[in-house]
Amino acid sequence: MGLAKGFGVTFRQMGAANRVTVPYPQQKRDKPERLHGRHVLNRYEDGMEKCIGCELCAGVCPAKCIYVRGKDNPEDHPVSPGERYGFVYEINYLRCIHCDLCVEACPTEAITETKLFEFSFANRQDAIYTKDELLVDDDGRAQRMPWEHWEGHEDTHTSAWMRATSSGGRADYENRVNWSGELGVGVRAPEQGQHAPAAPVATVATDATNAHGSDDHGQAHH
Amino acid sequence: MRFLFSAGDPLFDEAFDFMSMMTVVVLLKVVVAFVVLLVSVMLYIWGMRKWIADMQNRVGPANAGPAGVLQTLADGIKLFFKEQSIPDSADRPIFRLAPYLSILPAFLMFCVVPIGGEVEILGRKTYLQVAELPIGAMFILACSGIAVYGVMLAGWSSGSKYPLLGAVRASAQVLSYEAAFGLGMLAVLMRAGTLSTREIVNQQQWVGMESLVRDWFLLPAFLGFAIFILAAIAETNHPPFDFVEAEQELVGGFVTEYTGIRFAIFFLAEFMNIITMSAVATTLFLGGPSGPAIWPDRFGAGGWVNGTVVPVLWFVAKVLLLTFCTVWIRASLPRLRYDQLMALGWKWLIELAVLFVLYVIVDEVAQAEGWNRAIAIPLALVGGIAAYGVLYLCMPKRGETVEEFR
Amino acid sequence: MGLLAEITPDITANYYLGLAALMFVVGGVGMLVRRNTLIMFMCVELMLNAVNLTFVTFAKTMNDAHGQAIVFFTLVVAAAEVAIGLAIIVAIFRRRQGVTADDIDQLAG
Amino acid sequence: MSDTTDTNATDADDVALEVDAGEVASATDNSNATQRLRGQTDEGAQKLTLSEKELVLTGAPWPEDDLGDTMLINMGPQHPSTHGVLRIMMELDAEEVVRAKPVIGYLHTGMEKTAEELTYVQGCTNVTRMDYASPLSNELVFCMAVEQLLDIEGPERAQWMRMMLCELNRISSHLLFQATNGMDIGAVSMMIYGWREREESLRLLEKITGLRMNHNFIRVGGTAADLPDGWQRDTLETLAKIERGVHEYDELLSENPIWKSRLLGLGIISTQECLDLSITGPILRSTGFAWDLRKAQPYLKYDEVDFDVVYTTNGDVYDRWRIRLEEIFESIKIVRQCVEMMPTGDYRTQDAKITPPPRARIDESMEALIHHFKLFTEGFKVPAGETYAALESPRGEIGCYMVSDGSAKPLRMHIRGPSFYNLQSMGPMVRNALVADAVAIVSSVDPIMGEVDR
Amino acid sequence: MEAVVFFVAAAGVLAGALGVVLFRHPVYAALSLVGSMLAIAVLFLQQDADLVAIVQIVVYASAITVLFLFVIMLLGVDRSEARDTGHLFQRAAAVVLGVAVLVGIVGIVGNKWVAGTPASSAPLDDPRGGNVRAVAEVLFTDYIWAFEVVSVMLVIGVVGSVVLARRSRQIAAARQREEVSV
Amino acid sequence: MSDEVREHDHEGTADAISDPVAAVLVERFGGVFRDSCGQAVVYLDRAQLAPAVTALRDDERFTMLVDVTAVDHLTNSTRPLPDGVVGERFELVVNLLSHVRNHRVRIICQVPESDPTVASLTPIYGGANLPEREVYDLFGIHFDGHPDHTRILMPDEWDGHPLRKDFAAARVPVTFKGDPSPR
Repeated sequence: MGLAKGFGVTFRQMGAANRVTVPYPQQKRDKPERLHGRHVLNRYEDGMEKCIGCELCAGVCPAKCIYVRGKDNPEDHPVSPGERYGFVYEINYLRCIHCDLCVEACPTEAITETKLFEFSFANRQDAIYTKDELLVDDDGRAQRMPWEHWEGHEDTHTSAWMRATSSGGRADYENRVNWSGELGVGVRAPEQGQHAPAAPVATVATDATNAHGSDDHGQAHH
Repeated sequence: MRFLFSAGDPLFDEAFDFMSMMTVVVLLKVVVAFVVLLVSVMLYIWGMRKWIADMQNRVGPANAGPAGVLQTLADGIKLFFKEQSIPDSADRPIFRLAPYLSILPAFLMFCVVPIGGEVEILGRKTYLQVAELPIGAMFILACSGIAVYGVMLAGWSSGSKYPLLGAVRASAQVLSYEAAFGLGMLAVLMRAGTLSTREIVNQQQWVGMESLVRDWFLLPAFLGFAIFILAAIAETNHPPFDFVEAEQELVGGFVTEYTGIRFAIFFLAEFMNIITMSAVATTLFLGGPSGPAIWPDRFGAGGWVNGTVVPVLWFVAKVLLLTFCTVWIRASLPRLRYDQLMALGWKWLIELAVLFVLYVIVDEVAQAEGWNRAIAIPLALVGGIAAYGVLYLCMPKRGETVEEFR
Repeated sequence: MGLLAEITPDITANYYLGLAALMFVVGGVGMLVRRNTLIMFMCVELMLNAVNLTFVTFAKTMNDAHGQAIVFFTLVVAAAEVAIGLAIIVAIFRRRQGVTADDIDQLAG
Repeated sequence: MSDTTDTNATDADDVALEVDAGEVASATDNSNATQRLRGQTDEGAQKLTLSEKELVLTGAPWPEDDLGDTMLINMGPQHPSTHGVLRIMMELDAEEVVRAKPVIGYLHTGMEKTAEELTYVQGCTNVTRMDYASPLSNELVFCMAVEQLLDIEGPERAQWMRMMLCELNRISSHLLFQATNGMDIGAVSMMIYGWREREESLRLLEKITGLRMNHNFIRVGGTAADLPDGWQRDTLETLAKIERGVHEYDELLSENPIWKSRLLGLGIISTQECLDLSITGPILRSTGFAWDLRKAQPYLKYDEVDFDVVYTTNGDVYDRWRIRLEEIFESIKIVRQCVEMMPTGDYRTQDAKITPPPRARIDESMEALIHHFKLFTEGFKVPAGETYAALESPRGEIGCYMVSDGSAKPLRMHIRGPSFYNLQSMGPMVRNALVADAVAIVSSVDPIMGEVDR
Repeated sequence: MEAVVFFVAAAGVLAGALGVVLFRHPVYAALSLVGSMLAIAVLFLQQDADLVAIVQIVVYASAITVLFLFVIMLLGVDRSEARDTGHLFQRAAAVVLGVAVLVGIVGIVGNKWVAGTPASSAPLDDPRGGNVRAVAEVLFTDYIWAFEVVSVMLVIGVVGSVVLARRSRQIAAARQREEVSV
Repeated sequence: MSDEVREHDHEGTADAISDPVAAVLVERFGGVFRDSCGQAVVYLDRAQLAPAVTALRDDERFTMLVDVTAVDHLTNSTRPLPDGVVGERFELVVNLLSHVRNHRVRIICQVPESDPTVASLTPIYGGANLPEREVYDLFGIHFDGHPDHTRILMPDEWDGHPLRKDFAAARVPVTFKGDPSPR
């Protein structure tokens, strides 16, 4: 009897309705917004680079796969709006573990992660993405490397993880995203918050920042 | 003198002449059978993967050819061009020989299977069957026994331990199940009173629905069928009895050290065996090519369509049904343990088969002699079971100490 | 076909008997020469088969089924002999770690 | 449901004391069983104590002359069913295992050493890779240890989120076990089915954490991000799918005579042996000892949800399989309660030394910017001290022993991996089993080599 | 045609037989034995002994030789045996004796010593239909007692071999203890 | 555990020990008690380790040895220790659990660099087998009476003990295009 039940289970699966796999390269599943893929370096609406060469990302990277060198902006045609810009910016994807600490660390939202992960390097040099390759193109989209496989729309929502972590765990800041203008996207209104619908939507009063401002001083623990 | 094989074929009604169309017909049949078998293996592997994928909510092969039907061919081509490696500790001549030893019996066994009725090829009448032997059933038995050499020698000649374990398992498994296999067939042979496969098929001719119950040996030898199928699955090393390769236990068993086309040949042989065994089971129990004529008003009952084509279609349909069942079993059952397999073979299948053969004998003799079957058969079974009871009582029980031979 | 028939002799029973004799002798010599008990066993099988061949040959020449029936008995005896013989070899191997006939001389005192 | 399984809803202390009356008491009086057990393990160790060096020196791993009928065979490190890179040296008599010894270290990546090089901020990315089948337990135990040293407790919502994620992770880990266990026993479809449902749970985790595995989501003081929009619906849908799938496994295997004949009565271990060999988790529970840290020493909010500790009494492979199957249902129960009872509010401690400021504050407040920079360059300092945090991972008690010298990096971070200790059960369980049984037994231990070797 | 088949098969038989004797390696010897048996089966077929031929294959090729190979693999005696230098005399004597026997047999056969008259008590059937029935009738009438006795003997043989090859757990344990103490 | 006082590094003397098990250890084996993050820790002389663990098992119903590990305090020699404990380079840490009493206790032994030897706990709790091998492998602390005293994680021919502080962590250099020298 038990045997027959088992045969029934396998027989029941026959029929095309409940396939759980997809013929992969031709057909892809939708990727969740927060997926950690490869990075892009963003630019402001006016085309200026967001990276200021502060090396926070390189410092926090547990795999030590980011190499950044900052340099003073040339006076005549500055690369970034600040004083300095990322002169060299490289990520070695043979080392990157996609923990996204760099995204959380970046103070200017310069580095974010796309949902692209389908690399097929032919050599180790290709795995080292230089700044030219990481930087978004003139439309604000990630550049397509010859060894990457992705469809047209997979490079959108590059900032989901940055937005998800942007409130620093504070419910009041759930909806407040410091979303600086971005090439191809512009100054986006805060997108749908990352909080649960069950939670009351935090209305961010103008004085909310003041109310919590004192916290930022942070009492030393001991 | 007579030609060695194919004694019963109408092709040889005239005296055999080497320099005639007879030779061409024989060669043609051999080549066509081989090609058909190869193609059907290719399709079977594809179908198996599709079916099993469907049962597991997967897509299965999809890229090579329409719906992936050429996947097997693509795999074969890939394996053909792969490097052939031979381990240092291997016994080289035997290592090279083993794959071919395993594929030969699978094909030979197929030779005696009647696929259809009588046809005319090149002006010669002949059976749709490579060779019609007066002892076809024994020939099947012989081939299934010889099939173990490929596996066994492959495992031994690889010169490493997992393949050796696989080889030892293979030899014990085939030796054990050969008996059950033969006894399962015996019920049919008793009922049919002949060893010729053609004769067996002829006795299962379709004469209406009643022949499904009365003439096909499925029901008159039902236990034989069950035992035959189980033993055939064990002999072809098909899951859940695939101990010989048992990936989770023996890595790959006897094929662990094989690569490239030699590896492919082993699997070709294995799947060819499954098809051949399905064909043999069809022949023995399911009436081979027999089945109702299709649209006799239009095509006529014995015309070209219903005389030649439809029997082949019936045969193919029955083989397909059986192969589907093998796939279904593959998808549904976990693997037994090796000692459980041996216990199943020795403690259950052989005993049951002997009892069933006893029953068939008494039944047949009672029919022939006009005894009262209602008395004779129970008496015989009681006698048989009593004999087993005595044997069982003689066996040492668990916990009983037995003086050991030293 | 005609040419083939001309150059090849007509095969009489003597050919088979001669072959059987040769086979028997090869088996016998092997039995005496080899020291590996397993191979000695195989030589016994060779000799048995030589005898089988003569039985079948006589059955054919005399058109008598008895000759073939005897072969069955030979086969059964051979099977029983191999089963027992190999079991003995295994048992000996377990104790002595070798299957060379010369080593098995305990019965000789 | 088979009658071998029973659930127990009574208080954990009572359970422990109940069992105490029976088997545990014998622990104290040096009974014969204890002696026999030690004798066995020692004897097993004696013969197979050939170190790897000796093996290399002798050339072949098998000195054929001495050992007569037996054969030494290495199962692994490259073997389809040794779960990663476990190697088991087995002495076989025909196909019967005379003794077996696990040899490990093939996946040794020095994570405990690496932990000393990484700050507490980075630490989670390291520990999450140990038990890669249940990464969130690793992150949680690491964070709990650091939080004990910091003497902080995350906000309410964080606790509930952690609990929900850990239970989802337990589900995915047990589904992985169902898949691999099925595969090891030759039930090929079971493997695919297990994968099928595991994929659902991983997809949910991916939606929440951004990664399928090695999430780096549970952080010191809370979690990295809040739950995404629509998580309730997604979670409930996923749970329904998983529940349906697990019922299918039940139907496919529980009553299957082959499955039962393979697993029932195989690899039996007693409570006494388990306790003696420091074995925790489903193996311990399968012996009739209903010990679960979630009940016995509740952490997070496990004392506020309703669930049962699943235990069985036979201690065999079938029971261990069964326990993991039932635990999936229990976890589903917990996650459903989490969905219902999830509180609102902060999800990360608002200690500015530990949690980075809201991104919107960086442009507004100089202090926020400085905190942000300090946190991501040198991390936060943890007061000197040492602590041991423990919780119930899918495989048993996972513990983190953390020693801080007051700097931003741990002086010593040690993970007590349940798989590592559970491996010790292999020797007694595999003895006198067949090769195929050995595979099933190894599978029922469910070792994750990343955690064993660390 | 018959001659061609005969000479090819005879060559196979002799090659196999010589292989058994000459190959050092037991596995090769066993394989030669299979070859020899298959060739003999062909000769049986040649002489209208279909059933005997197939039974020959079933029993020898797929049972007896598999058993041989099984034992060879099980015992691991698949290395070549030591050269037996001490028995040169025995070898020479064996060969001489063999040749003498061969001459004797061939001489006797040549003299048609056994050329009796064909008995017609159980004539072989028409070759077209095979002779299964004739052989079976002889087996189950004239030789029925022999048949039964032989089958009992076979059962005894099987039981005996099981008893012989069986190794009790106690003995194994004792051996292990010896090992440990040594 | 949760209802106990959460206090850091609370040191106590034998008469002020809240933990009954620790009190026994302090009394019978001359240990020093310390409340570490609300957990009972007893510092013992290493010679007392095996007898103390035996006593815990036999008299105090401690059913399981949860963990054995070690710490190298080479770079942290000035750490605060309770009175009466002389800090050595290594600390051997043994975590024990009583399922019956639902109680944990931790024993810490100071092990000097000059003679890193401790009596093995494997004869008392079989579960100490693998972790002791691990401690031996990674710290070089020897366990007298261990049945299988071999390396476990590192290869047999490995020199040194990796978790010691003077054993430098290895790094696989990361290459970048903009910086030709491996970093």
